[in-house]
Amino acid sequence: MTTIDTPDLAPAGPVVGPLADAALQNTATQFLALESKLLDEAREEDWFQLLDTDLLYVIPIRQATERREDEVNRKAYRVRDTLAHVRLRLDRLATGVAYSEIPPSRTMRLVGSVLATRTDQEDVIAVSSAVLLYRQRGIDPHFDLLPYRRNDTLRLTSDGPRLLSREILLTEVALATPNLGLFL
Amino acid sequence: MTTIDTPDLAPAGPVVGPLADAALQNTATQFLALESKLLDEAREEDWFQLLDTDLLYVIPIRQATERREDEVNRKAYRVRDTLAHVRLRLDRLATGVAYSEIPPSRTMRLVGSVLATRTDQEDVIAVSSAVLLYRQRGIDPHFDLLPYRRNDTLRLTSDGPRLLSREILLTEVALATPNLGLFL
Amino acid sequence: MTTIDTPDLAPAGPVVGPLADAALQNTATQFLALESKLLDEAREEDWFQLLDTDLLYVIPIRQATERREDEVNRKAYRVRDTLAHVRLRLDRLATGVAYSEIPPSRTMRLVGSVLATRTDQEDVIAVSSAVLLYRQRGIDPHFDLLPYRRNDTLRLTSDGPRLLSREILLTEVALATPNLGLFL
Amino acid sequence: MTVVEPNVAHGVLNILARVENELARNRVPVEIWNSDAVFRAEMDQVFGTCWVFVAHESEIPKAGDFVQRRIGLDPVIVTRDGKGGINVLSNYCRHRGTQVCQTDAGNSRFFKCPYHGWTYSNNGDLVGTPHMHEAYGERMDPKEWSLKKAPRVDVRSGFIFASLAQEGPTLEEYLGGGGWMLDILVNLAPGGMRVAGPPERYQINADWKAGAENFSGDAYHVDTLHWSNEEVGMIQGTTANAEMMHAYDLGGGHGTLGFPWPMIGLPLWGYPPEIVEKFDLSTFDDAQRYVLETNLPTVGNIFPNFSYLRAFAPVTPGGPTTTVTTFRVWQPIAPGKMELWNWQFVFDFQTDEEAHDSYVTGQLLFGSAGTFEQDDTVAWEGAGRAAQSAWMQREQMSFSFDQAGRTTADTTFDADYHGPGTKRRTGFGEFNQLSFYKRWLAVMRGDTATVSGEGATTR
Amino acid sequence: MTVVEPNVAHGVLNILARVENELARNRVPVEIWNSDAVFRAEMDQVFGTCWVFVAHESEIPKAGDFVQRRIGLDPVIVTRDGKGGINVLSNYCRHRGTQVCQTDAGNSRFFKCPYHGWTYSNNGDLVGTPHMHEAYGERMDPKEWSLKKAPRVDVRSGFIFASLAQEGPTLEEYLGGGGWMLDILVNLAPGGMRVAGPPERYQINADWKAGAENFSGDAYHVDTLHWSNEEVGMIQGTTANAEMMHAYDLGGGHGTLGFPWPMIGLPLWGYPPEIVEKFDLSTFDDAQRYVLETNLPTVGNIFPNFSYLRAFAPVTPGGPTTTVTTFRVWQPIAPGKMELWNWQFVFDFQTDEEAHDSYVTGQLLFGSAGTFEQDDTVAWEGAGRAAQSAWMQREQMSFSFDQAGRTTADTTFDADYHGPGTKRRTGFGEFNQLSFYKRWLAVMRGDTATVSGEGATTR
Amino acid sequence: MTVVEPNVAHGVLNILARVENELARNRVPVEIWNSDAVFRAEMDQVFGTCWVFVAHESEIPKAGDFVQRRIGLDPVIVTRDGKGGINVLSNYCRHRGTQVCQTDAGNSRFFKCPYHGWTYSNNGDLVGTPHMHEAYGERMDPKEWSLKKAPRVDVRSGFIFASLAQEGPTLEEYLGGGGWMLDILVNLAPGGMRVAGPPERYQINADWKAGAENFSGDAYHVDTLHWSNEEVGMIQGTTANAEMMHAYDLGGGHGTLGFPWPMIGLPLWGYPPEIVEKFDLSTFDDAQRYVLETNLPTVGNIFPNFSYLRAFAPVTPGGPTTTVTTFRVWQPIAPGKMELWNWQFVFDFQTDEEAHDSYVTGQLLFGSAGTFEQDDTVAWEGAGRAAQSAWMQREQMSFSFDQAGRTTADTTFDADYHGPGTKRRTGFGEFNQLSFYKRWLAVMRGDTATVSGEGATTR
Ligand code: FES
Ligand code: FES
Ligand code: FES
Ligand SMILES: [Fe+3]
Ligand SMILES: [Fe+3]
Ligand SMILES: [Fe+3]
Repeated sequence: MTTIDTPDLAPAGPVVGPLADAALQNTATQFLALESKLLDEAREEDWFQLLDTDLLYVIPIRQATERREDEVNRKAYRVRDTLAHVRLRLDRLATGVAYSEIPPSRTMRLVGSVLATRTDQEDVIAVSSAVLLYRQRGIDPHFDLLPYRRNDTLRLTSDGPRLLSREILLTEVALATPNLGLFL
Repeated sequence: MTTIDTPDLAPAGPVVGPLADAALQNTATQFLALESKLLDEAREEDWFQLLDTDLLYVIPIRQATERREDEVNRKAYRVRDTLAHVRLRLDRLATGVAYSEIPPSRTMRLVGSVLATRTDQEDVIAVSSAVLLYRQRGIDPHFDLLPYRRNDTLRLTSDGPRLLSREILLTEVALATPNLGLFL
Repeated sequence: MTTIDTPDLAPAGPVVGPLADAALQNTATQFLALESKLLDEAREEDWFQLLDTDLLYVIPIRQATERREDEVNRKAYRVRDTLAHVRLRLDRLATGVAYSEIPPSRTMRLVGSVLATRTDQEDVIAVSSAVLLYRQRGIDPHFDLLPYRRNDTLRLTSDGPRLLSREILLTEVALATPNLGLFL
Repeated sequence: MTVVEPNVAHGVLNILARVENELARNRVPVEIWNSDAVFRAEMDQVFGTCWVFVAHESEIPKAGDFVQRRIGLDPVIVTRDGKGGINVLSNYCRHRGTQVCQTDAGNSRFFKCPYHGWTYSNNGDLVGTPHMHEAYGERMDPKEWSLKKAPRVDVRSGFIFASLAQEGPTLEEYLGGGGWMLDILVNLAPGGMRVAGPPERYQINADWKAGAENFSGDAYHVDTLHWSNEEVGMIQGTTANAEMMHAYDLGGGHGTLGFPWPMIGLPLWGYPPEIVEKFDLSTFDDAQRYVLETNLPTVGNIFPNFSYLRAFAPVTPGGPTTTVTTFRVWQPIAPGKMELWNWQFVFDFQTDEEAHDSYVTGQLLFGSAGTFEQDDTVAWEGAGRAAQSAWMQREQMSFSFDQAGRTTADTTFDADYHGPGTKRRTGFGEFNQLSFYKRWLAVMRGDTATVSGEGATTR
Repeated sequence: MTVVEPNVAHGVLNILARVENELARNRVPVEIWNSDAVFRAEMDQVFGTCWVFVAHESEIPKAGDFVQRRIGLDPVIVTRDGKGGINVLSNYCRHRGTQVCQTDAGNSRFFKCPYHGWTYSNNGDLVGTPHMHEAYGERMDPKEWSLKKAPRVDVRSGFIFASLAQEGPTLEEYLGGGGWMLDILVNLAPGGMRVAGPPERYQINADWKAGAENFSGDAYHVDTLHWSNEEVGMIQGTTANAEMMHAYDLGGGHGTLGFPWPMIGLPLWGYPPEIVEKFDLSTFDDAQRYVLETNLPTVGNIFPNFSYLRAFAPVTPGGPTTTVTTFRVWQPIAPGKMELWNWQFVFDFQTDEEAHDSYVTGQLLFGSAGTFEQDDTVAWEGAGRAAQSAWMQREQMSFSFDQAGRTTADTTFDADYHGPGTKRRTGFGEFNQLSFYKRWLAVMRGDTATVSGEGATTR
Repeated sequence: MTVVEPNVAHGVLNILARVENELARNRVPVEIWNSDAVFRAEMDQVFGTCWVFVAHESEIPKAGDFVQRRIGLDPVIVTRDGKGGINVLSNYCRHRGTQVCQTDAGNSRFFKCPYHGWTYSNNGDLVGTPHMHEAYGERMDPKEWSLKKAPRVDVRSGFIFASLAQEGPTLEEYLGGGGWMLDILVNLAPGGMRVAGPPERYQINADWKAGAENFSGDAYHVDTLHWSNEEVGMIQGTTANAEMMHAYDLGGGHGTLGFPWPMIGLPLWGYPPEIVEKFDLSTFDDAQRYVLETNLPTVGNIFPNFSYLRAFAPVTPGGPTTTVTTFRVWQPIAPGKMELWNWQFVFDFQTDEEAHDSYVTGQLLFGSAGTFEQDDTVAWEGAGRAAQSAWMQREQMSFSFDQAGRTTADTTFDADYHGPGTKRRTGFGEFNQLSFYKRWLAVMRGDTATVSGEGATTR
């Protein structure tokens, strides 16, 4: 039998890191928006300029498990890319014979639920976001949806923010698209 | 026969309440983003801390009618929860035998179209938002989509904003998911 | 054989116009959110007040082509509306016999990935956004999805921002909805 | 009933033969829960002949009021015409099929087709065709060219039913004991009950029969599937549920479970004095009064797909209590898929506040977000998935209703019960569920002559 | 035509028999608008034999240009080869079926399969296989192993048609009166017409025949379905539309409605002097000139699924006017579902500005957001939904084309008309629509010998 | 094998007859890659009889561990019970079909059905029913009412296979040469291999056979489809791939391509000394050693849908190298649609760091985002699309395996090879693919008596 006790309202601190102020939140929002625009416009080389040299880009594997905390195995990867891997992927795309993306998928990356928080490091912020990627490949008569959450860190440099790390948690256990020939 | 008269551009006032400034808008944006993150991460108890003790959470019933204003019957409810009801739902989920959400649905709440406005009360703001909730239950081979708009009010407290009221207007007349075993 | 050369990180300038500051970005965000709210609530006349008299609203035709830059033919239109055309459409909707939208489609416009940049003109900003429009018509048992990106310009007036131009790039080559009886 | 030719395809007849064999040993073959052929045959045999609930009178009180509903897969407009009559109209224009009504509810004297303007009265008659003279010479016959109408529409205690068959038993004959029991639930006071609001709808990946079977008599699932509610104080004593529930087999495939509310100190479902004093039980017969004093109807199904449930609960755990009444339709929408239409009902005389508590709490328990409902909606998915399994088909899997042959509960009929059908002094046994499927089999075969059904005749 | 064996399944033959019976009394049975079996048979009988429009020459002007289109459900690449020839190629590699073209349009001499690299010339020939010697010894025969090609491709006034049947009537024979009328629309000036832009595409929950039927002769819907346009000043006088439109039944299932533009002071569809002075009508025969002076082709369909429409409208209400020409394909994509492909056309000689006004205004009215188009796209949904109804199937519902037997308009043929087929002095009567379905029935039965059709023979 | 009656429908038998005819001339008819009837028959004939891979022992090391997998369309729970036994259980409750396991993996002694609480042990036995005495009198027989179990489960080198047929060849007999070759790949060291992580899954619009065929022997696609990898330095020398790969036809539909790793200076797949020193090759027979020294198994398929691939690559272009091993299941989910389940494997003895490099690089190449994998996933779509084409069906399209009859490579068997089946000294010829389809045809016809297959017998 439960009673309706109103719990002590803990300060926001424990729930999540210290919230960014409006200017910093704006930095994060604009960065994610710019990224999504560049990738949707097939401007991967421009996007590449927004990556930090220490980039780590990871898509862990998720399974349906009884508890949420067991779902994602952070030592199991769909993708685990450093900047060198990303460079490799872009180079391959540029060969003109990376057939899966000829023509490039028409995409729309809808980024929302953006939350920027400060971290221990003065020049690094953490940014959480939710994304729906809508994809139509080649002459496909259908479309594919890719829903995911991202946990990013951005490094604030004198040239603007750079993507330092990205963890992508796919909502679904099986991809409903034939491949991940796209950056998420 | 129509003529193209450019109507007098009324000030924004009549269309919607006074717009929040960037800082207040940011408060609203971060609050909604935080909420969506906590719920997607199955951290319902953390989310509960963000609710005001006077919470009213309502999902009215919508029908297809000739005029938009007749669609939503605000005396007809899918859900009408006070804080005590939310507490009850969390307690039930915590029993370990609330089978519909074992395992918890994998969800992605994409919040966008956020608009914060000031209200008559100094410490209360109104926040409108649009949400797409992507849900995959258990070992379902398919996914469910829940699209909705929300009209919220937030109380600004010294501990941060708290959800004071939420009205959820589902886009569809029939749910394309078997139940609302989730907070929207 | 590729080498992993970290390219010179060009300043953001070349990639996109100068980013708006938090206040200006907020102006854009709130404007797009307000628009989406008004249109979802079938308040087209209120929305009309947010349009600039010089409005140009264009949906070009997109095709699958080998290169992204050939996809969109900017001299090919699904829609090319001036303010007078929009006025015409609203007048027609108001006749009570524009059957396709009787009852009005239930819609949810989810706006995200908003990026505001400054332009050559002091009183004009450019705003890029991504949108998913969820639509359910009449007694349809199904729903339709319309994904698109928008390139807008807003004129900042003493009465608030006004939509000066909008280019809508649909993600898909064929509409998966029977008509565009909606503003995007 | 022979009004519809048994046009069930050969493959379906083979399945029905296996259903008959398996029912004889308290089993039901898996293939009936998700099969294109079975589903298609149900649209004809079940939903093309049976009396199907479409709306409650309180939803269309005024002339011109209408709601749009479905019979099987067919959209129908349920109208109150200018003479107060109720009509159940097909929503396809007779000219080229365009749907003349695109809303769920409204008020209109006419339905004008948007395509070429043929205009129908809300009793279905064709009353206008543009350019009538040039186009058609003389007026098109209003009846011959009316919207197709359900040939038979009737009302029981405010509940509107329609049958798409020209002939067959009357509604009263069809409902039989099911109607008699329904009356107990709703006719407690003058004016009966009314809807608390429009229906809420949600789509479940389960066959419509899963819900009908469950509400017909599944007392056995409550203390497992719904146990979480016991833990948080929304219900008590469910471990005794299957034992305390008594099963009424009302004939015609209709079944009800009756809970001994008086025995736990909650006579008349726990309605408080201020409600009870409005009740007038004088209209009930002796057998109904016996029911009211012993095992009151609590959950039940009227064949094929119309169910009800009455429960007593706190408005919040530990808070004040209320009694709720929900009706629902298990609306088929595809093989293995249904749309649940769920209404809360209150007594017509109840105050806004009383109605509000009952409504909100009814939804809290049995709405789409209901603390009971949630778990039912997904537990029912399995049968339809198993039905699609090549392996299970090779194994000729059948589901188990073996309690009927194995239960040690006293399953003799209650000799003090003199109402229609039979009453057993237990909720164990899965008897009502078997009666539901026996009736389904008979209806699917077009053999629906004996309306009152096996339940009633064994009384 | 006997080139395709009538491989329509038994169930379809029964349906076709009912179509024949119902057509005899001016009705069409509901089941043809949404049925897996009928749709599958259409893919063979209709789209496997008829001449189907695939592209306009102005879409592939240069060597190497190609666009990807569909015939029935099949993707085809329409190419301009190095010799200027036009080829209609199947988009499945002959090795393992991988699609060799993944774009809607482009320019290429070759289509190289990404899987193993078999390479086809843009005339379809297999011209390369990697490791040719080790893999295949000798060169694979370029013709034997070419991409499958439409065996017959031909052009009429710039419009490219293809037939997948090896034999049968020539394009000229097939088009018959339909081609003769098409010429009136587009051959007004040297160079004819060109596309104003690539096609726009939108998916409609309606059978492809709904659009074809409508454009064949539905004068009757305009002042109801499109009335809103009259109210806002985009069109005038639509209440007289059905009376003023004259119906040309051109044989072969092709039909056109002709509006008396001169009668309302808009000779030659209202084209302004600066356009008209570019026209050269000398190539037309007397009968064509009669058409141009009286009831000019305004909306029509070429069997099976290629339609056109020419209209006069203000570029904005009250603003300057323009004349627009839209062509469209009712592309089947599934039973009860089509994808509309819509092109705006302008005369080749028109200036950019003239073309722009015509293009934009054509889209304003008849694009996916068109103030007329919107309402058609959804009015057509009903037939397909009714076709799926078990109730309507039991009722053997047929749609009404009763105007043919009832109209009081003068339906005698215009004796002054000496062109192919017949011309009636009214738009009432639903005659063209019936001719469309009669032709459909004949084609579905494989009985397409008499190309010129019933319309032409009664001339 | 006669354990499953050949219940393939008439339409399928006609298709199979055409398959036989076409195979005789090195062709395969298009219709087998996307047909409801063929797919349904495969669920019975192929996935209802064959030994199907379900999991690796390293995925369920501890008592109580389980993973959920599929055989054909059926979800199965693969459990490690308290006695260490492995069980493959159907996931439908025997009472009413509710799924008793809703997770992909976990650890549990029991599976309790949420609906009414029937409780099954992790060996499948029914061990509890609530209110047992009242409901069922005596205990329900635990075996009779157990979850349906795969009647035969066996393990080869850690790989768990299950057969849904009661009878038939043992796993060892079934695998034959396929097992013998698998051993070479994984039994290089004590402890063999283990999964590097759980499977990743992605849904491809291609028939499951497209993947199986490709991995059986498609050496010919590499230097076209995957050429981009050569350009960016992830692989070298692929133009010689088809020539250097030798094709092992191992009988029973199993096939492998063997690459001459030693010849390019990378003996034992390029494993570095610190790995190789852990290898113990003493368990292999002479023929296996011959394989290890010449053309090592590099890519292969075990009939029906279990494939593997071992590759050597830099962890980034120009960086240090690693050897990766991927196993995958081409899981059918609908006609023309599969879900790819992809695991990376490492040797049990490998350090975390070694395993990490191999895992990450394996995914970089062959994960869903893999630089090779991406292109395969879409190249395979064409066959299923062509299969749905009415045009191609009318043309009786067949795909080409003509290399078998035309290649000029030396296709005589390697006389020095003394292992099971045969080995050809080339990757040209499409022989293994033909053997895969010959085996498929035999299995589809229920004629699976000769387990060792044509390949083995010609040795
Ligand atoms: S379809 Fe209704 S009037 Fe023509
Ligand atoms: S599939 Fe085209 S070359 Fe092999
Ligand atoms: S369905 Fe499993 S216990 Fe009833
Ligand atoms: Fe229940
Ligand atoms: Fe029209
Ligand atoms: Fe490959």
